[in-house]
Amino acid sequence: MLPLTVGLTHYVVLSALLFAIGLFGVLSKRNAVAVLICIELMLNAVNINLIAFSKYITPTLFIGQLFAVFVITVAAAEVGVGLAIIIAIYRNRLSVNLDDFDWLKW
Amino acid sequence: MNVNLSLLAPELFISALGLAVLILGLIVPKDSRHGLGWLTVFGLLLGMGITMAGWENQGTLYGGLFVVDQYAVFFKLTFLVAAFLVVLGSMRYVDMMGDQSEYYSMILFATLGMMVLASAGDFMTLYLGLELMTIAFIVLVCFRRNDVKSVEAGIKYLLLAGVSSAVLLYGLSLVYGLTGTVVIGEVGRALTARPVPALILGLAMLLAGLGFKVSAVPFHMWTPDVYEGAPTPVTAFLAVGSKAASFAVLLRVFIGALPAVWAHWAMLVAVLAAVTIIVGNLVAIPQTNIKRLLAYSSIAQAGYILVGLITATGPGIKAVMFYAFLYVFATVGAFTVVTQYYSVTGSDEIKDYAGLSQRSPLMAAVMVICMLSMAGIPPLAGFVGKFYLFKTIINDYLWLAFIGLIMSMVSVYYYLKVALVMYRDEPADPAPIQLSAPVALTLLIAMIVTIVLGVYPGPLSEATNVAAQSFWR
Amino acid sequence: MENFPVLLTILLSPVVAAIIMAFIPREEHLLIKCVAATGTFISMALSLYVFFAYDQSLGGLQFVQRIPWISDLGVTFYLGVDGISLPMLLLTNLLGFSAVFSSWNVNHRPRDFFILFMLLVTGVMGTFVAQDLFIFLLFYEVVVIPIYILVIIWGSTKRVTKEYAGMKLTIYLLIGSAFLLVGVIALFMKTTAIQGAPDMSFEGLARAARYLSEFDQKWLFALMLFGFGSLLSMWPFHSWSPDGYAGAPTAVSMIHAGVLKKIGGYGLIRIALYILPAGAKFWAPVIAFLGVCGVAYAALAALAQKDLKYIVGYSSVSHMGYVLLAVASLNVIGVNGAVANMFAHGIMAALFFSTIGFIYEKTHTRWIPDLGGLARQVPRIAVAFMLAALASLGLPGLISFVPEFTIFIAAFKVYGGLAVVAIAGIIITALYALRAGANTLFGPPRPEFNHLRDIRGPEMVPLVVLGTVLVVGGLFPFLLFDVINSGVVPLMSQIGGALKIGGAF
Amino acid sequence: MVEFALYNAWLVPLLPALAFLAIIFLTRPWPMLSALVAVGGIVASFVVSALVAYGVFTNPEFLEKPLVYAVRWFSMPGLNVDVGIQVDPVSAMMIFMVTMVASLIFIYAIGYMKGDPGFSVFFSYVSLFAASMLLLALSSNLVEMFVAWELVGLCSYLLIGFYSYKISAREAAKKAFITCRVADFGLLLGLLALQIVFGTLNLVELSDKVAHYEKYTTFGVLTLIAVLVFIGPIGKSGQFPLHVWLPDAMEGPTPVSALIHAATMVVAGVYLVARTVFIFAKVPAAMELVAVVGAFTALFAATIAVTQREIKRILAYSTVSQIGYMMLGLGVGSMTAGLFHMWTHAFFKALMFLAAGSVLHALHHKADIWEMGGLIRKMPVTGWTFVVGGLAIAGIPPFAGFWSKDEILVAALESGHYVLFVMAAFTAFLTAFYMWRLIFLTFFGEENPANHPHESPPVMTVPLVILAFLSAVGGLVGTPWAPVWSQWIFFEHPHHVEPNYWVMIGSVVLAAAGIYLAYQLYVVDKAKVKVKELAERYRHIYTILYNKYYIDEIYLWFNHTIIDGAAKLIYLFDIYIIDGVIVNGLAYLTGLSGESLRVLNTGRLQNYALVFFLGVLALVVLLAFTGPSSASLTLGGVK
Repeated sequence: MLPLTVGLTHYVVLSALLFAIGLFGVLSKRNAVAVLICIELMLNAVNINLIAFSKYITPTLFIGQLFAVFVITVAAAEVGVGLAIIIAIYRNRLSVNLDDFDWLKW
Repeated sequence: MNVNLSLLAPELFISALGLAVLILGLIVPKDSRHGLGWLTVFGLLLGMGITMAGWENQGTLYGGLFVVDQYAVFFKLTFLVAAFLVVLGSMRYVDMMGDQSEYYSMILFATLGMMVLASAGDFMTLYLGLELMTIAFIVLVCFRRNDVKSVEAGIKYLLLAGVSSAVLLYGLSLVYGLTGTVVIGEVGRALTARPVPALILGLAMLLAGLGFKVSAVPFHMWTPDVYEGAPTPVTAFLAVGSKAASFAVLLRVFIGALPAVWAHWAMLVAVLAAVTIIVGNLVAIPQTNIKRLLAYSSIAQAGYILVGLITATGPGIKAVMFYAFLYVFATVGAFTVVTQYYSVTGSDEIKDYAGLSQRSPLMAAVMVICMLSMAGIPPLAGFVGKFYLFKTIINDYLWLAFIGLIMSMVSVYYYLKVALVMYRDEPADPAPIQLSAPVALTLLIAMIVTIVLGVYPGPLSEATNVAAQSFWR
Repeated sequence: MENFPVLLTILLSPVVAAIIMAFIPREEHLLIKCVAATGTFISMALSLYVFFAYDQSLGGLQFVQRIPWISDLGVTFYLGVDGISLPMLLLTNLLGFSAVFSSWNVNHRPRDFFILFMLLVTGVMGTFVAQDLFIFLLFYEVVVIPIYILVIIWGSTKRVTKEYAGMKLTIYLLIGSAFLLVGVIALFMKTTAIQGAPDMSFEGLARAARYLSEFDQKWLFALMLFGFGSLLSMWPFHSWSPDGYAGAPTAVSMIHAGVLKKIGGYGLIRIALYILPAGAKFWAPVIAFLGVCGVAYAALAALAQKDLKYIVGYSSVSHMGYVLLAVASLNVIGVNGAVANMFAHGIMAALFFSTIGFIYEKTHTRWIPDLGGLARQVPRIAVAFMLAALASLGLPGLISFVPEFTIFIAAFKVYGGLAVVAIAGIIITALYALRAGANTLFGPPRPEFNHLRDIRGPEMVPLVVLGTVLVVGGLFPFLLFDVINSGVVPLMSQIGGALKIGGAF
Repeated sequence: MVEFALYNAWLVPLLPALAFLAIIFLTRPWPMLSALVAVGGIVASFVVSALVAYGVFTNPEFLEKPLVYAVRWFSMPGLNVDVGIQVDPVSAMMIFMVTMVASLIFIYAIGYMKGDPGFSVFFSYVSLFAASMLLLALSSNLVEMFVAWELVGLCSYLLIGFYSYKISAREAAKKAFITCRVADFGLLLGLLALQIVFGTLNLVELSDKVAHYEKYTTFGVLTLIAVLVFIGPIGKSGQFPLHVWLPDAMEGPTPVSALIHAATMVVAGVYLVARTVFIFAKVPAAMELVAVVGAFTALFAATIAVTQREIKRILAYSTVSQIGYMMLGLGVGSMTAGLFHMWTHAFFKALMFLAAGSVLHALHHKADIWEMGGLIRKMPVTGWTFVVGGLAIAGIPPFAGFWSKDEILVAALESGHYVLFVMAAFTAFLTAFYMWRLIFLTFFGEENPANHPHESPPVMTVPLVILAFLSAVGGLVGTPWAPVWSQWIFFEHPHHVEPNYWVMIGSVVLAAAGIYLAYQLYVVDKAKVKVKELAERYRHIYTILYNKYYIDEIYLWFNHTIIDGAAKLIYLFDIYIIDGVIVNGLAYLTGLSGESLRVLNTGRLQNYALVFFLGVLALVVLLAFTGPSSASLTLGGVK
């Protein structure tokens, strides 16, 4: 077993992977709620980045952490609105499948 | 920390107003909520007055987090004017829709978000302002929650805005990682011209994230759908307010924080502008729905405004401000006509605009004038705006000037198709359309300002010059 | 009278009329028409006054008005007339006034019609009195929308629909102006860089443009040539013109063919040539060639037409070829001839279109095979038609002869053989003009037209006004040429140095 | 009085012009008043002209230096054009002749046009016609002359097409104008070249400068200019190959034909050559051209005239032929002879046309001479005056035509143009033959019972008598024994000819032979058997001649096939290629690209997201692989 030191790179890679997973989900999931969750994944990837950078690059300042707190808060608000809309659309269309929502096009 | 609250007065006032409207909506009986519109209107007027009074009052707050310069003030005024006109023009429409207090307060909060954006001195403020604006807009877009199209537009906007925010944030985090600061001015000082991969990625993501908000091609896909589905006044506000605010911050970030790699992004922005102008104008041609048509046209307009960013110089900033300001009147004018016509006929199809010139000469005239201003036909404001924009790039990007100006003439084609229907055809129902006083006022303001700015742009030009100079102070 | 802003009054009189009309109930047809006539009459009377009050011995810009306008673009609201713009201003007002009466029988939405028409006239006038490039541009396209709307509502559908015609007219000219605009912006930036301070006045630009590199002058001129040229229906960018005129209502055809397209020629002389003489020198052979092509090509095409308006449409393309040829000769005689020919053609084309309008109004056809023998039934129309046709073929004694003569001299001197082709155009012109006249007016009268009422009362105004100018201008050409000459000579002497660089002229 | 007339010669063209205006704007509703105005105008003009002529021909100073007064017409640096009046013997003779003949024709027209609905208009047109012609005669400047020249063309157009409801009249008028226009193109080029080379078109200045043309240009250029200038007269004076309009000009009322053929329009060409003879004199080749064209036209038209049947048409070809004579005279270097023939021709041709008009008037416009006959009994004045004209044109002494024709023949012979001389002489024979063929068929022989002729009223016959008198004695001003004419009308030096008796006798013999032949064929041979036999035997020649060498048909073919074909082709090119493919094609492509881009907006949210990410990817790629330097190469920007 190699001595494992976790450095900035690892966090950044993790964040990138998470972002990519979220991205993949956004593009491939058909359920609106799932897509919303995937967006949250992407935001969390950002949070990892922010905190990692904060820790390694500006260890004395808490800029990154602060930023992450804001992101989390705002994301919560966004999800709140988002779920409300999903419910509204479900009421109208009896579906949360994104493929059904193509009345507006061209 | 000593906080000069007078710098924050406009924001404080608007947020108080927003809250007041929201709360009053709960208190006031349903049938007199109509007055909330007037409250908002006068509140916005007062807000404009407060903002204007702070023209000379400049400074930064919270260690650079919040910047109040004339650049920001000018943009704030632009947003307030836009909100004012939108509210004034849509009161009747809102009364039909119900839920006035939510509507007006959301408009006010969106405005607040824009104002914060304009003053954003660092990435956090930027993000907060952006999301405040976006979330308010999401609510507004699906405000007609029983209308399938409105809700569909809402969910599209929600999810795509979420994705774009994530991308933007990722870009911001990379820039932060590279420079160790989130304050825009400091980022600018810390960055070197060496384009490391992380910077390239960050740059692209920033451009994409903000490009989404201004609906630059290829990040524009949401625009027509959301514009079509959203309630028309909201579309108008989205088209002017959201776009102008995003441009304000786009300039702030790219010119303020990324001047070191200007050589890299200038080229990108030029390409984006060209593609946006071309696609926006071309796809507008076959449109049959007036709102979609205006949506594509607003995409094209974004392309034009992007032109001002390319050189990253004072004249460019000034041109952007000038254009954003006049764009408010043109767009709100056009959309107010659409709103009004929709509330009379219930249709947004261009073919249903037959005979509008006979039913309401004012509406038809405003529509044509506003559209032509967007097309940049002299002597309307849009022409002067385009003149300012293209004069900044004519020496170095001649090809872009050609594309831009030729496409703007192509755009006249689809604008004139609307004029054709309005003027040539006989109306199905010849009854004249009665305009309520606020709507008529909105239309008149839009028309007169569009013409006056075109014929005598001197004063606005002076103001934007001053504001552009404050950018670097 | 010294400080009376006479040019501004000329400019605003139709606007005021339009505003007044907007408040007249739409049923009051006669009142509306009278207001329109009054508005244009004031402009016409004042421009006649200016024309004759202009001090030729002094020359240069007179009746000047200058107000600072946009400081960071160096724009001043700068009005003035010189010998080149004065005839065009007068022409606009003569035509505007006449056209109101040519449209006297418009009873479909007359209020909208005349309001738009007033705007149209104002826009055209503005381009001729503006002495600042930016102000010029502001007026340059004021007319676009009025024209489009006038065409689609009051136009007529023949070979092409009026919608197509209007759209083609509009978009074609706008695309042309897009190129022009690029040129103008580039010119502005370059001259600003040279002078250190922006100045959009024609003089200022010309002063600074002298220091432009030859290459810059060339490509900037090319852009302006395309922009102004397509407005002047320079071959092969002419195809909007016949269709557009055919689709447009009478008054629009009159103004468009009569003065609006002359803005192209005026711009070419007053702006492109004046500011960019070295560019002009480089492109002159091309202009001449295109001009000659236009003359011959359009004259032949006119010969093949059976619709009266198409004949005049192509004929105006052909006549503008002469203007181009004249400009390309780059000498005093040629430019004199170009301006005079624009004036002459304006009067003639307007009379032509006015008459065709009346014929169409009364017979409901413009298709020559369906016409014939009208001279017996409507002699006054026949007189107007023949006057226009004869002026079109350059009959001496009518206004267009002397301008054409001067153009021929200038062009023949410079281009020799090429000019001969253009001069041969007078034969084809005679052929189609007389053929049209003969087949429309002469021959056995048709019984179906026996009931036709000849023009009378207000309908006579275009014939009287334009006919008088045609004859008086033809018999006393010095009235026109002295004024023009007083503008052309200083202009040419200012750019004389640049034109002589190669010593070619 | 004479002094006044000399210094106010501008009144000569002005008076008829004022008559024109007065009729058009004032007196049109009252026909007789209009006629009086017109006649008054031209007679007053005649009086002034007579005074001018008197003043000129009693004052030898005018031989040295013409009297010129001018005003500026328009000017600019490098181009000054004055309009003015140039009074010298040639112009004085011309205005005198024109006003005299025109006055008679005007008076005649009062009778001829009686009852025509366009009576007033007719008089206004002829007044303008006379005015234009007089202006042309008095012009001191070639531009001014060109203006008048074209106005003459315009008036001829209006008058030939006077019966505009007739398709034939309409077409004839158009043909006249366009044919002349073709010629004017040449003339205009010539004038332009003169202006460019010599810097002036003022006749006096020009003649001074051309005299030393070496300073300005080369011999070749001057020759070219002369040829170009001559193209104008070829058209206006109906010389081959642009003579086609002249016979068709018969479509106008007969007084107009007389006016056009005798005194005004067609001799304008001769007059122009005479006016610019100082150019031709410098370039012998052009001079030769004038002579050859003249001689050829004279013969050519005479051959056609032999076979024609319509009375006015025969006269028309005779005009073409006679003008050929004048050109020949000018071309062989004798301006004196050429203009002398113009002078005499004016009288007898006017006479014959008016007489023919009288005949037509009597026969209700039945024009075929084969259907006439024996008219002299019912119309003695018309008939006998016509006979006088016939004697004059045939060249029987002492009638006017003899003297002038003789002078031309002598000039041709003396200058060594033997071929042309023979042609001219043969033409003289033909002239006598066809003219007397006309006279015999019309006035003598048996009466056609279908006709009910009557003599015309005095208002018509009195001018005939006067003209007959003039035709008889008009030539006496230029007999070889009393050469008054040649003392006044000449170029450079008086052209004095010794009487050449051989030529005189020869020409009289030829004329007599022609008359005799006609007499034999058309009077003696009552059944006209011989004639029919001849026509049958030489059927091909007869057909060709009768169809005027098919020149009209060739022109018609050229006009309709080549010109109209080209026009059609260009028009199709315009609407299908320039407009269809290029303009509409571009518009269509624009629309199509809009349509196809539009499809990308599928409405599917996740597609949008995908595009968004692809966009980001594209930006990254662009940024990573195109540095600012390479980008600036393609897109510009960074310096």
